[in-house]
Amino acid sequence: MVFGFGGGSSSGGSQMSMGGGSATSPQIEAATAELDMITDVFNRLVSSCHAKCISTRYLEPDLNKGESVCVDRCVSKFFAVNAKVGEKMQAIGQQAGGAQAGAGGGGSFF
Amino acid sequence: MVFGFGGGSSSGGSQMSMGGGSATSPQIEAATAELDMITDVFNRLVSSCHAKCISTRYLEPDLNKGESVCVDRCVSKFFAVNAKVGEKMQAIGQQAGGAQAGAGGGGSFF
Amino acid sequence: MVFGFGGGSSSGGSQMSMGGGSATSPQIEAATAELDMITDVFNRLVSSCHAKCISTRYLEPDLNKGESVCVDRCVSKFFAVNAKVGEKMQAIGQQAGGAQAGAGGGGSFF
Amino acid sequence: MDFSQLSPAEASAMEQIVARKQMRDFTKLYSGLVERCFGSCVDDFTSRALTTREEECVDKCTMKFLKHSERVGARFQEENAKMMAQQQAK
Amino acid sequence: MDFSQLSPAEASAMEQIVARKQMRDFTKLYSGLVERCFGSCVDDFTSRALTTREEECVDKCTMKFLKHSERVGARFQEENAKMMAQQQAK
Amino acid sequence: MDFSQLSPAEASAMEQIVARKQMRDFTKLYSGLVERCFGSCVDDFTSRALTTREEECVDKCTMKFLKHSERVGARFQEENAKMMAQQQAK
Repeated sequence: MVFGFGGGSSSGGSQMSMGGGSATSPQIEAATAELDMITDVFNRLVSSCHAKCISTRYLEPDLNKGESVCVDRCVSKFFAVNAKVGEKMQAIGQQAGGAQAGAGGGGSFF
Repeated sequence: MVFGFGGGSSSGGSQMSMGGGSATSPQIEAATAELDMITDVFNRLVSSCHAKCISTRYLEPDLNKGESVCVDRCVSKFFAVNAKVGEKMQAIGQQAGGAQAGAGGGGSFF
Repeated sequence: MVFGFGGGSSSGGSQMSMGGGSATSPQIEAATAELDMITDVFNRLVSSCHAKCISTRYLEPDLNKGESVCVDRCVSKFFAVNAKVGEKMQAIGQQAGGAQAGAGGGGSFF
Repeated sequence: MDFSQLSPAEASAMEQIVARKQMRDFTKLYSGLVERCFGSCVDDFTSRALTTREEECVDKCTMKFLKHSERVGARFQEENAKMMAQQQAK
Repeated sequence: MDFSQLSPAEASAMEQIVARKQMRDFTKLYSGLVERCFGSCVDDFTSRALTTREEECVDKCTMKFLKHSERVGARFQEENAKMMAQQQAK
Repeated sequence: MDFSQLSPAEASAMEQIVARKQMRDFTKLYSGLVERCFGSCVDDFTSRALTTREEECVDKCTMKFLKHSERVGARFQEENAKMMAQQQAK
């Protein structure tokens, strides 16, 4: 596990192996899912910190001092939020007996 | 058909079976396409109604009364808009003899 | 090559053939990747020029004169920006000896 | 979803597809939630750690979003059922 | 697109990929349009039903978006053709 | 990524998946960058050509975004390594 979320990742892994898959092994599927997740998080991180830290007046091609410092702290804070959301969802998941309570995004209406 | 759009869904279905597909049957493809559509619509619904109804000041962890009522009406109105857009596009499609007139998003430049 | 980017497309092509792929040929993969890229660019173009040119007051169902002229120029300018970004990235890529320096979006942390 | 028109083999393949999709959707829900609550709650970059106010905001933002999407899901199913009943009545 | 460098079998596989993609793109166009027109036209949540003003706005929003994307598509093809001609002239 | 739990055949399949994904991600980075810099830099539609000011803005916007995402990538790896170390210490 490269990107150690609170537990979403590992619980997801076990859910994945349920799926089986014909051509691809569960291991490949899990690794692909993890890769997709990391990329998704990274892209959101890049765009969130750009919105918070980078002036869109574009006066110079380099990050200035203030922007650089802001980006560093922004990444730390984003990881902290990520951990906080992960804990919260894990707590809810345990309350609900492992069910993805109100997970939305597809889980709730099939 | 779980999600009964004006006609986009069924006309799409017939287009799908054209594709054939080697490993997957047309039935599976149609069901997968429908599933993707429902999820896509649902995600847009969640984020649209969040933008319209939920205060981002986050004073409490629960939906307050005003937010709850707003969400209920928001979902109804979103379905109404969905139906209206579907009718409109079906009307245009019939005018154009079934062609996806100005469909954009890929249809127009291949 | 239908959509002639500065060079991202062709360098991508060579990278693709590295991948090989079991069921699909490198040619199919390259064509699919190109198709995905064109669609992605087109969708961003549609939404960018809508944001720049179309009034959201929706007084009439047709594009008015001002909107039509704006859309035409908007597409030209978008292509010009596309070319400029492509040149810039190609120049950076050559400096870095072909490596996707700071490409983000996945390239940098595997 | 109604898979009654599928053969048993197809239904089983479809179940796998649904399971994989749910996994992917859950992942997106998760990262989307992080992005949303980060965007709404964090605006102070004078330190690396979250302030108490930011932490509380993230907690409430997470809970509220989950309750919101649960409620939207319930209404979605009702409206969908209504729509199907109307279509079959035609 | 130009599939001349593909074998007949590949061209046929590619046609299927394009057809499936068009289907997916159409779906996204559709739901994106609903989202866009809902966002621009609906702001009154004192009732469950659309007001007349909202309905008219949705109609115009839909028509205008389709005409917009049709025009963008036409200009896109022209600019693309121009770009290819320039590249071949080099 | 750590593919040590995969068999050699799986690791090779995974490498292909990663390569294809990088290609797709690069494409998205590219078009996202065009969209972003177009949105921030271009606002004058009195002519078809970019003004000098717009061109300079696009150049700086491109460079700044690449440097930004490079820096985010470096910090991301550090934070990720820190997080893994914490998890293994438990």
